[in-house]
Parts: sequence; structure tokens; C-alpha cells
Amino acid sequence: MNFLSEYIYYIGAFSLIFIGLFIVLAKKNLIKVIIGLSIVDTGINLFLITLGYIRGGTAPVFSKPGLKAENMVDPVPQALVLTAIVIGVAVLALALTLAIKLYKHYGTLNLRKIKEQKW
Amino acid sequence: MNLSIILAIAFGGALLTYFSGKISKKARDVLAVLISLVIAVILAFFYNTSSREIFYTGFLDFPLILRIDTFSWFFAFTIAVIGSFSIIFSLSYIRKKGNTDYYYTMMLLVIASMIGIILSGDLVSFYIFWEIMSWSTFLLISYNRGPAIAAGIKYIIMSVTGSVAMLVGIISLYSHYGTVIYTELSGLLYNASSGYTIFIFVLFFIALGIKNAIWPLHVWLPPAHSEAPSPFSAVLSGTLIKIGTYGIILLIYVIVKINVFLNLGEGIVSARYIIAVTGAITILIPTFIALLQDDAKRLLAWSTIAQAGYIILGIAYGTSESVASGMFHFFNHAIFKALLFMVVGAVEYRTNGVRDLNSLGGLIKKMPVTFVGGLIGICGLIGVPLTNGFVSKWLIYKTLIINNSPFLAFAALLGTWGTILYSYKLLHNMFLGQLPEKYEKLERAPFSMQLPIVILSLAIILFGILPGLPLKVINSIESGFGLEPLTINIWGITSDTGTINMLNLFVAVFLIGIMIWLIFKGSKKSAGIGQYDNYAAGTTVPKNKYHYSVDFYGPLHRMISPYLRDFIDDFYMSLARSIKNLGNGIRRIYTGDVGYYAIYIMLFLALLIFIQIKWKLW
Amino acid sequence: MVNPILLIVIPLGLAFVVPLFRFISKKIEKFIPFFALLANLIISLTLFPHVLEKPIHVSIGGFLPPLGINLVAGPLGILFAMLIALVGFLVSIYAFAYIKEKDQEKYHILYLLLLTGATGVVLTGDIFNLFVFFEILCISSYSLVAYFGDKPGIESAVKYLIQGAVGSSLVLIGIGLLYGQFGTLNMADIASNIHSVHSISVFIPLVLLITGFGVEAAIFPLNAWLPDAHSSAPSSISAILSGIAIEVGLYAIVRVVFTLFGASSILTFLLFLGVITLLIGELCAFNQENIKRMLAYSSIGQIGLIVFALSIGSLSGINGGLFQLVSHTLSKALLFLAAGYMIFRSGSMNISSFEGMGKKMPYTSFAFTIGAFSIVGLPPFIGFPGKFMILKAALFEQDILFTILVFLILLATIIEGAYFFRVVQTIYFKGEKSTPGQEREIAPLSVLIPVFIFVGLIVVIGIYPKLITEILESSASELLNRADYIKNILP
Amino acid sequence: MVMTTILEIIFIILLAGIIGLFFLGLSRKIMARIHWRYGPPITQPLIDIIKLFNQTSMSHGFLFNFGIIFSLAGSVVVLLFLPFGRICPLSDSGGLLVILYLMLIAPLGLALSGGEAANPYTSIGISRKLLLAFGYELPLLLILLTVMTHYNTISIVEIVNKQFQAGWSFQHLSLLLPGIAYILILPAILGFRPFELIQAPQEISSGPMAEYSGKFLALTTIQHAFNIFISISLFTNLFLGGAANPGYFFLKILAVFVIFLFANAVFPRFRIEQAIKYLWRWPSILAFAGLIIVLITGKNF
Repeated sequence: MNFLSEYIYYIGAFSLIFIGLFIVLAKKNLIKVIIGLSIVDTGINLFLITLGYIRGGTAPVFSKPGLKAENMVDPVPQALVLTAIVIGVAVLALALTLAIKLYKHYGTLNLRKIKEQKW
Repeated sequence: MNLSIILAIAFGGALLTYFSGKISKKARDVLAVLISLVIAVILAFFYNTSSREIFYTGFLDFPLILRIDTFSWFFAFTIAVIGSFSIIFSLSYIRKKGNTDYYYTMMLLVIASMIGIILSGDLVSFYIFWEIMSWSTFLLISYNRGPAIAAGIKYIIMSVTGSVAMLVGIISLYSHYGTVIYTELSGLLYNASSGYTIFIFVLFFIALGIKNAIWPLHVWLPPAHSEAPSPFSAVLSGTLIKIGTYGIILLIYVIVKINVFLNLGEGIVSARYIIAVTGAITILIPTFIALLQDDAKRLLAWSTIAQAGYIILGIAYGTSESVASGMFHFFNHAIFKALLFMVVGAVEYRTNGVRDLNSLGGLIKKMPVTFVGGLIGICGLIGVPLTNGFVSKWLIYKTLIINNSPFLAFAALLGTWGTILYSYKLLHNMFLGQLPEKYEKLERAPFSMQLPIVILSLAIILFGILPGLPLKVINSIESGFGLEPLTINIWGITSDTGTINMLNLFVAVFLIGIMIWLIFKGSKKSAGIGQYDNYAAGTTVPKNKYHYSVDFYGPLHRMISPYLRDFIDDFYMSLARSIKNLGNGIRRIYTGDVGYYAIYIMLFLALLIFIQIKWKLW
Repeated sequence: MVNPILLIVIPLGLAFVVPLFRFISKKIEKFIPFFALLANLIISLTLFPHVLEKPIHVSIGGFLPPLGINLVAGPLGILFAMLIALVGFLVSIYAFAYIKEKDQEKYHILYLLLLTGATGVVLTGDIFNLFVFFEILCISSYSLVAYFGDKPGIESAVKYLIQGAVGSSLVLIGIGLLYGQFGTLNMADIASNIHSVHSISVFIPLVLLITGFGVEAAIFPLNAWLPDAHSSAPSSISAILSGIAIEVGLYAIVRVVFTLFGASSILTFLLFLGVITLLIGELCAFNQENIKRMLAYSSIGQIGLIVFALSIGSLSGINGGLFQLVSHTLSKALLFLAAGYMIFRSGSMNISSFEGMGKKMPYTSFAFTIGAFSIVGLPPFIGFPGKFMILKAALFEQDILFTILVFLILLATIIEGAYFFRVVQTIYFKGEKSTPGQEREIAPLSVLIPVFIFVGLIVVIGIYPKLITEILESSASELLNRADYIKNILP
Repeated sequence: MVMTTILEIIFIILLAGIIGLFFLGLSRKIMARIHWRYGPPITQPLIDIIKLFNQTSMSHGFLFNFGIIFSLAGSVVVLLFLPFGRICPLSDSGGLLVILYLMLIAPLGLALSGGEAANPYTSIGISRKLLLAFGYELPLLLILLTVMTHYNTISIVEIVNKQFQAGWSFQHLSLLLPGIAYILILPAILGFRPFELIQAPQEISSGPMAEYSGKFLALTTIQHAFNIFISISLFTNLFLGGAANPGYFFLKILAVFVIFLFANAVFPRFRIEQAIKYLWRWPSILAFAGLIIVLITGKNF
């Protein structure tokens, strides 16, 4: 039980990543695949945040006296996550744009049927 | 005079020719001929000198070296002369075709790179020039389009195969001995294990053997020689394949050294014997295949392979007589094969590209000079006494018999008799027999074609009667290799086991010929009649109905043709096909389905983890 | 001395200024990449001598290395920056005539972003920063592949995007794991501590990073996007993708393996991987009818060769690998540019449509031939010293394994020769000799100038390889001496 | 010195011509007697030649004339290389190998000459002649190689000398087999039955000779005579130890020739394929066996 509570965020993060990857690997529909990618992203973000998280820690700002650095959450992962979210959104937006265009060309979003570029 | 100047003239001249062609056609023609002649003349002045210079230091850590000695002079000079004759021959040959600037540039580039190969003093520059030669040749072989395209691709693939093998050899030598300069490498292999020596030998022989068209590496040659423009076929056959010969001599006698070579293996499994036997096979099989050819240039191409077999046999056999014969035959073959290709080229030029032996005939009346050239050429090819080919072949037979290798001698001799058959067929089907009506109005070959034909014909006779001239040079090369020199007179060779005296023979033949001619002239004069005024045992011979040259050796053909398909070629082709199929199969992993691609990524990840768990790599 | 940060700032800043210039004149926008990259080229050239003496590092915002983001302009970084600027510059000239759409500001913005990303990747000293620049590079190349908006372009872009996104997710996880263990993102800092933790916990991020960057670097079997993307992108972008993008991916792998992890034991695996990639690339290209696909597969092969050379792990091996990398960048960019314009003229990517090009477009055909010969490794072109150095390095190991691998490489070379020579023949010797309808149409100057600068470079460096061997040697030693790298940044 | 050589040369040529023509006449006589006919006088070939020289002849052009001269000159030169008794004017100009080569000048010259005409029979004849030559050269080469390897020299004079010391070649098994092979191919070399197929008057009206008339025919007859002399005396020199003086030599070759005639009088004619197959089979096998034996037993000298 202790273990679970210790690692719950990691478990959650990696579950999200694997679920997302599974979707990417297994699903035929492009939109689903994009959602999968998005889930992977979320999982990674959760993972990064967890890295810097200290149970009961405070924001890393010396706002009042008595705050020690050990009790603060690591700010770096938060910065990373922010960047990663931005990148994720950019990819997501681009992917959706391309999905629309692809649908216009093929009339389908089934990736198993979109196989003109091969060999 | 600097050696690098020759190369500068050769390579610079090639480029200059291209640009001069944009300004004036005449200037380009003159320039092309001039450059090739200038190279030959400059090289002539290097006779009996030896020098060595570093000409370029910019290539990685390898100083590139040029050197000249009698050995390289002999090859370089022959190549330059044959090259300039071919260019003179091209003047009118190529005028009818397009892309003339390109043609001359490539031709000069090929000649320049060949001279570069010969003059280079280290293996890296050898290789660089070798590759330049390969691709420039490739660009010229396909010049005629049509079937020439397949010929070109075959040539370049084999050539690249060879040169990569050689590259491994060169670098391997460098990594073992830290040098690629001939003089420093020379003899170093004495201490190497025989396994390593054989490894080096095999690698180099793939490259050199492909260039020299040794069976079973010959398959590029017949199509390439027959589809290339004829003057270039002369260069290809006369000189380019001899670069392979040069390389083999260089490898055996300069780098590996004769004493190591002769001790490589024993008896029948010695390197010497194996290469010699390969040479003998190279004589026999292509000779018989040449018999079956109906295309003049293809016939000559197969004949080239066969003659290259004599050269290899001579060089690999390793006695001083055999090596002399190999080198002498190289020289002779350069002359007569260039001549024969020019003869065929002249006919091809006048008949607008016909070289099918079954549709020509009777051209002797129309192109007498060309015919005489052809006659002397085939005499040289067969080795009729008093032509140059005789002496070199005599030398090889003799040394093989005296040194107790009758089977090799038998192969060589039998090859000669095959040569008689196919070369007579060549001459007969082109120049003798019945003249087809469409060629009634044929003109003589233009002067620029006749000139090289005449000069080369005279050279054949000259070196046939006075073989001492080239043999003297060859002798001094041989002493440089540490072989015992021959006893040479201007008219032939003296030795305990057999002497040859061409001048005696010449006088005898000449006097007897005169005598018979006098009897012939002195007796009742014969009446001249037309070609079709024939005795036909009471029937009449219809004109233009039959072509007697078709299926000239029909009976023999029927007998031997089932055994003489070019199995080696089939083998290579099926190899190519299977690589193609393999490629097509492998391509299918890129299925087009992105799901698979994502799985590949995951599998790769899994593979890496698996490897780590299994073998603990890091 | 110029600040190397300008190499990133100039293209990045100008990228977003492109739309503004539209208000001044619509004609001016196509010159912005030209000037930006010209500036980059000049800056990197002026930095070049300094860098050879001592690597330059810049701490952004004044935060010192382990904490702040820093730029490291070592010989390797500047070598890549120079290559990127050079190829980008020349391709931007090519785009003058090649990109003809009315609203082309998107092309130029994305183009500049792509090159910004690439330059950023090679100059940064911070692993997360590297990831960010890498993403900039990737996202702009996804969109550029789809630039024409045609069917194959979109399809390839989508596939590229999916694979790329999976790859970058893996990279990000790897970076997270590294950060979790070391608490730092500075590469030098991580590198100095890498051996202080248990190997298994280093191994997972290493594997993740190799796989993630491997997608962009087109290592088999992560390269399925490449033939699609290269063949459907505009030719100028194909040139950039093949000449820069995959090289930058390779840079990332090399940086991770050599500098970050110092993982010399993985090199044996990469050695085989390189040879397999090479063989598969060449075999796939062998029977290809689509010229751009053929070139793309050939790129895979070349990458395999470079990976092989770098994984030999000796100084001469890395030297050779980098030389081959430069050679491949120049030659392949040239090939894509030349082929691109020929495709533009013939209207088809089928090799057979190139028949008679030798007459129609003599200069472009000539350039293509030079590029093909160079790729195959014939002297006196740049490909030859590259191949020579690689073989030398491999055979100097004097190991039977290396000899066997060398023979496999050479087998691939022969296959490569076969298909390139076939195209050269098609260009010059196939088709009707001269049909009156096919007049000579020489490509515009803006195509010929970059193409011939490439030709010039290929020939000059091919004849005089010493021109670049100096910087290659110091780059190679930078890669091999991680201690120096760490010491430079964390004194 | 030079004078003696020239005298020797003239002597040999004249004598060889006379002997050759005598053999030609003799062969017709003996053939006739075997067939129970009376036959022409032995001098008939000579009479024919004189007659032919006086007849009108027709020529197709330069090569037509040149070929026949070339061919005859080739045959005559061979004579100078063969030891006639002990006389051999060109003993050190290349030996047996040159003989081998010079022997091919004769067919080549005839072929060239015939090629100038547009007669189909000529073409067929030439083709057959060259093929037949190719057929018998294979065993011939093996035979000569065996002899040369056995004596380890290429000089025919040397071979004869060594036989004087050690007895005839026929005494060695290794040379007996090639000797028999030589006898088997001799009719092919001479164009006698069953290898008449080159001329085959009934079939292709004399083949290469179809166009010859007058002096051309005379010259070919002379050449034929020389050929008989050459091939028989080559055999005698190689296998029967040559001879110490011309008279003895003549007797030897006469004997060989007569035996040979009797042996060959009874054969029918071969087709060209049959001929080649025959030549490549038995004589070649015999000669090959000889060569192997020589190689196994080692050189005797």
C-alpha cells in the first residue's frame, strides 16, 4: 500500500504512456491515433511533473522565512512540462490539420487504407 | 621535363577540347589530335630514363607519386600511340554522329587516365586514375545507345566490383606495411604469411582480371567492345584491357616480386600454375565462342579475350621467356587488334553501321587499302610468320614445351588454330566472296581512316621481321624484375633450346616468293575475268540470291555450339536477377501502413532491451 | 568575436518577420532566407578559426552551466552549423525559381524554422534544449513535406508525423529519466556523473534516446517515413531533409552515445546496425522506378555507412564517418536539387521520364551525374575520400569481423553503383537521339548557381580533401575526448 | 658458306618437287593397280603440269593471283626447315613451331585466292578445308607436342640427332602411339581418301580449285606434290630417325608412302562432321595417351 502511494504517479504516468502507445500501434483511425499521441504526451507530462514533486512541498519561491530548498518542488520539470505541452499542442494542431486534408484527399481516415506511399 | 606536365597536358587537354568544340569544330579536331600526339611525343623522349616525383600532396596523408622507368614507359608509350591513332581515325568516323565534343573529351580523358595509371608510383594514385578511367570509359561505351546501354551497365558494374576489391587490397597493404609506394612495398610481402599473400592476390586479381577480361570475369567485354564506337573499341581492346595486364605485371613482378610469386604454393596448386591455367582456359573457351559469332566486332571482342589469355599465360608462367612473350604479345595485340577494329570501323562507316558478317562481302574491290590492313591484321592475330604476333606466340610455345607444360602449350596452340578459323571468317565475310549489289557504289575509306590503318599494318610487318626492336626494351624491363634476360638480336632470339631468326625467314620467303612470282609472270598471261564469271559445273550461279558466307562454319557450329553458351554470363545475370528480387522482397517491409512503422519502432526498442538483458552489453 | 547565439537568433527572428515584409513587397519575402542564411554562413565561417583553438560556450541569461542553458560551439557543432548554413543558403537560392506559389511566406517561415531547429540542435549544450530544437526541426519538416498539399505529400506528412511523434515521446521520456537521476539537464554535467549510477538505470534512457533520435536519423528499422517524405516533399525540402535533417538526427545520436553516455560498448551493435541499414537501403533502392524514392533509399544506405564508420570508434573511423557525412550532405543535396528540376520539367518522377534529359537540360544532367558519381565513391569527387577513409579505418582494426563487414559494405557500394549508373544512362543515352519537339531548355540561373556551387565543392574537396580534414579531425577528437568536453564547460 | 646454303636450298626444292610429283604419279598408279586398272604413267603429273602451263588461264584479280603464290611460297619455305638427310638450310630459325605455322600458310593462301571469286563451290570448299585443317590440327598438335616434350627441344634437327644417338622414336611406347596417330591423320593432311571432301569433284566441283585453270592449276598441283613430300618427310624425321644422307632418306619416305597408300585405298569418303569427329577421337586419344606417358615417364633427354 505504501509502495502504491509512493509510486502512484509514476504508475499512472507510465500507464498513460503505454495506453497511448497501444492506441497508436493498434488503432486504424487517424483521429484515434492522434488521440493516442496526445495521451502519450499527457503521460509524459505527468511523469515529468512527478519527477520534481515532493509530497507536501511548496512552490519554489522564497515567499516567507523558514522555507528550505529541500521542501520546495523542483521548478525545472514544471518549466519542461510547460514547453512540452506547447510542443504537444503544436504537433496536435498540425496533425489535425493534416487529418482534415487527408480526409479531403482520400475520403477516409482509415490508416490501413491510406497506403499509396509504400515500398 | 616533368612527368606531371604530361598529365596536366592530358587532363587539361581533355577539358580544353570540350570547350574548344563550342567555338570551332575544326579547332577541336586539330586540338584533339595534337594533344594525343604531343603526349606520345613527349613520352617518346622519356625512353630509357627513370625518374620519380611527388606530384600532389593534397590527398589525405598520401603523397601521390609519379614515376617512370622502362616498364612504365613501354606501356605508356604504346597506349599513347594507339590512342593518338584512334583519335586520328575518329576524325571522320565520328563526324556523322552527334555529341562530338563529348566524344573527344571522353576519349582524351580515357587516354589521360590510362597514362596516369601507368605513370603512377603508388597504389593510391593508381587507384584514383583507375577509377577515373572506369567511369570515363563507361560514359563512352554507351555512346551509341541501343544495345550499348546494357553493355555500359555491365561494364561499369563489373568494373566497380573489381575496383572495390582492389581498394580493400590497397588499404589492407597500407594497414600492414604503412606504405602504398611501389618501391617501398616491393619485396615486403616476402615475410608475409602465404595466406595473406593469397588474400592480396585474390583481391587484386578480381580487379585486374575484370579489366583484363580473364575467364570467368570476361562477361563485360564482348558487349562493351562490340557496342562502343569503333575507334574507341580499338582503344578498349588495344590498350584499356592491357591496363589490367600492366596491373598484373606490377603486382607480380614489382610489388610481390618474382621469388615470392614462384614460391606461392606448390606444383599444380601454386599461384603461378593456377593463373597460367586460367590463362589457358581464357584462350580456349573464348576462341571457340568467337567462332560462332556473326557480328564482326563481337567476334573481335571474343578474340580479344582469347588473346588476353596468351598474355596472362605468359606473364604468370614466370620464366623469362614467357614473361617476355606476355609483354611482347601485349604490344603486338595492341597493334593488330586496334588495326582490326579500325578496319571493321572503316567498313562500318562506309556501310552505315553494318557489321553483320552475313550481310557483307566482296568489299576488297571497293576498299582495297582497308582489306590489306585487315589481311595483315589477321595475319598478326594468327601469328603467321613474319608478322609480330608470330614471335610472341613462338616464345610462349617454346618456353611451355621446354619447361614441360605440354598441356598449356597445347591450349595455346589449339587456340591459335581456332584463331585461324574465326579470323579468316572475319576477313572472308567482309572482303571476299560476293559483293552485294547495294554496295556497288561504295567509296574507299577516307584518308584519316586509311592513315592509321596503313601505319599500323606496316608496324606489324616491321616488328615481325625485326622483333629485336621491342624485345630490347622488354629485355631491359625483365632485368629490372630480376629475371634472366634473353639473348636478343635485332632479328630474333638465340638460345640453346631453340633459336629464331626472322630475318633469315624473311629473306627466304621473300626470295622464294619472287621466284614463284617470276614463274607465274613468266608463264602464259592469264585473262582477267569478272567476279561472277564462274565455273559452276554446268549450272549457272544466280546473282544476289545466295550469300555464301552465311553459316560459314556450319558443320562445326552445329557440333560445338551446344557446349559453348556463355554460362558464366548466365550465372552473373541470374545473380543480378536474384539481387533484384531480393531488393523487391525487402522493399515490402515498408508496407505503407503506419501502424507497422510504429510497431517497428517499438520492436527496435524491445530488441535493444533484449540484447542488453541477454548479453549485458553495457 | 561574434556570439554564436546569432546563428540561432538570426534565422529564428527573421522567420517571424517574413509576414511583415509582405506588407512592404511580396517579392522581397523569398530573399529573407537567403540573407538569413548568408549571415549564418558568414558567422559560422568567422567563428570557425576561433573554435579550432578553443570551443566557445555561451551561457544564456548569464546563468552558469549546470544551471542555465548554454550553447557550446565546439568544432563539431560549428562543422554542422556551417554545413546547415551552406546547404540552407544554396537551397534558398534554388527556391527562388522552384517555389512558385503565390502565398509562399509559409514556405519561407517554415524553412527558416527548420534550419533554426537544426542549428539549435547542433549548438546547444543542454539536453532538453536539444529536444526543443529537435521538435522545431521536426514540426517544420512535417509541415514542409505537406507544403504542396497534394495527396502524396499529405499522406507522407501524416505518417512522418506519427512516427516522429512516437520518437520524440521516447526522447522526452529518456530525458525525464535522466533528469530524475541526475537532477540536471546540462549535458556536460550529466556526462561527468554518468558512471556514478548503476548501469541499468543509465541504459534505459540511452536506449530511449537512441530509438527516439534514430527515427529522425533514419536508422533501420526506424526509417519507414523517410522514403515517403523525401519523395513527396518539394525537391528543395527533400534536399534539406536528406542533406540536413537526418544528419542532425545522427548528430543527436552521436552526441548522446559519445559525449553524454560515453557508451563505447554499444558501438558494436551500432556497427552491425549501420551495415544492415546500408544493405537494406541499397537493396530497396536497387529496383526503384521513382527517382526521388531511389535517392531517398540511397540516403538510408549512406546513413548506414556513416553509422558504421562512426561506430568503429577510432579517431580515423569517426573522421571518415564525418567526412562521409559532409560528402553525403553535399552530394545528396545536389542530387535532389538536380533531380528536382528535371522532375519539374518532365512532370514525372519516373526514371524513364528522364530519357533524353542530357540533351534537354545539359547542365542539370551534368550536375546530377557528378552527384551520382560522388555518391558511388568515384574519384576525383568527394565521395571517394570519404569511402577511402572509412575503409581505411575499418581495415586498420585488423579484425576478421571488420573485414567481413567491409565486404558487405562494398557489396552495397556495387549495388548503389548499379542503380545510379542506370539513371545516368537513362539521362544521357536512352530515348530517341533527337526529336525536333524537344528543344533545349536550360534551367534558370537560380537553379544552376546553387547546383554548380555544389558541383564545385564536390570536385574541389574531392581533389583536395585537406580542405576539411582539419576541422573533421578536431571534431572527431571532440567526440572522443569527453573529459575535455566536460572540463571546458564545467571548469 | 652462303653459296653452299643457296645450293642446298635449290637442291632441296628441286628434289622435293620431283619426289612429290613422283609420289603423286605413284599414288595414281598404285591406286589403279589396286582397282585392277592399268593406270596412267608415273610421269603423268609432270606432263599435266607442263601442259597446264601452256594453257590459257583466267584470273579474278590481284588476290586471286597473290593467294596462290603465297600458298606455294609457304609450302616451299617449309621444305627449308625439314632435314633432308642431313641437309637443313634453315635449321636454327625457329624449329618445329615454325614448321607448324608455315604449314598453315598453304591452306590460307588457297582460301584467300578462292575468296576473290564469287563461286559458291569455292566458298564451301574453303570452309571445308579450314574445318578439316582444324580437325587434324588437334591430333597433330598433340603428336608434335609429345615429340617435343619427349626430346625437350623444339628443333627438328635436334630431334633427328637425338634419334641417331638413341634409336628411332618408334622404339619408345610413348612415341609409338603418336606415330600411329600421325599415320591415321596423314590422309586428312593430304586430302586423300577418306578425306577427299575438300575437292570432291562430283559434289562441289573441286571446291577451292573450281576456278583454277592453266597455270593456277599447275601451281596447285605442284603445291600438292610439295605437301605430300612435307608431310611424309616430317613423319620420317620425327619417328623414323631421319636419315644420314638424302638417298637413304628418299628410300625411307618412299616406303612410308607406299605403306600409307595401301592402308588408305579402301576407305569411303567422310562427311565433314564425321571427319572432324573421327579426327578428334582416335588419333587424338592415341596422341594424348602418348603425351601422358611422356609426362609420367619423364624426359628421356
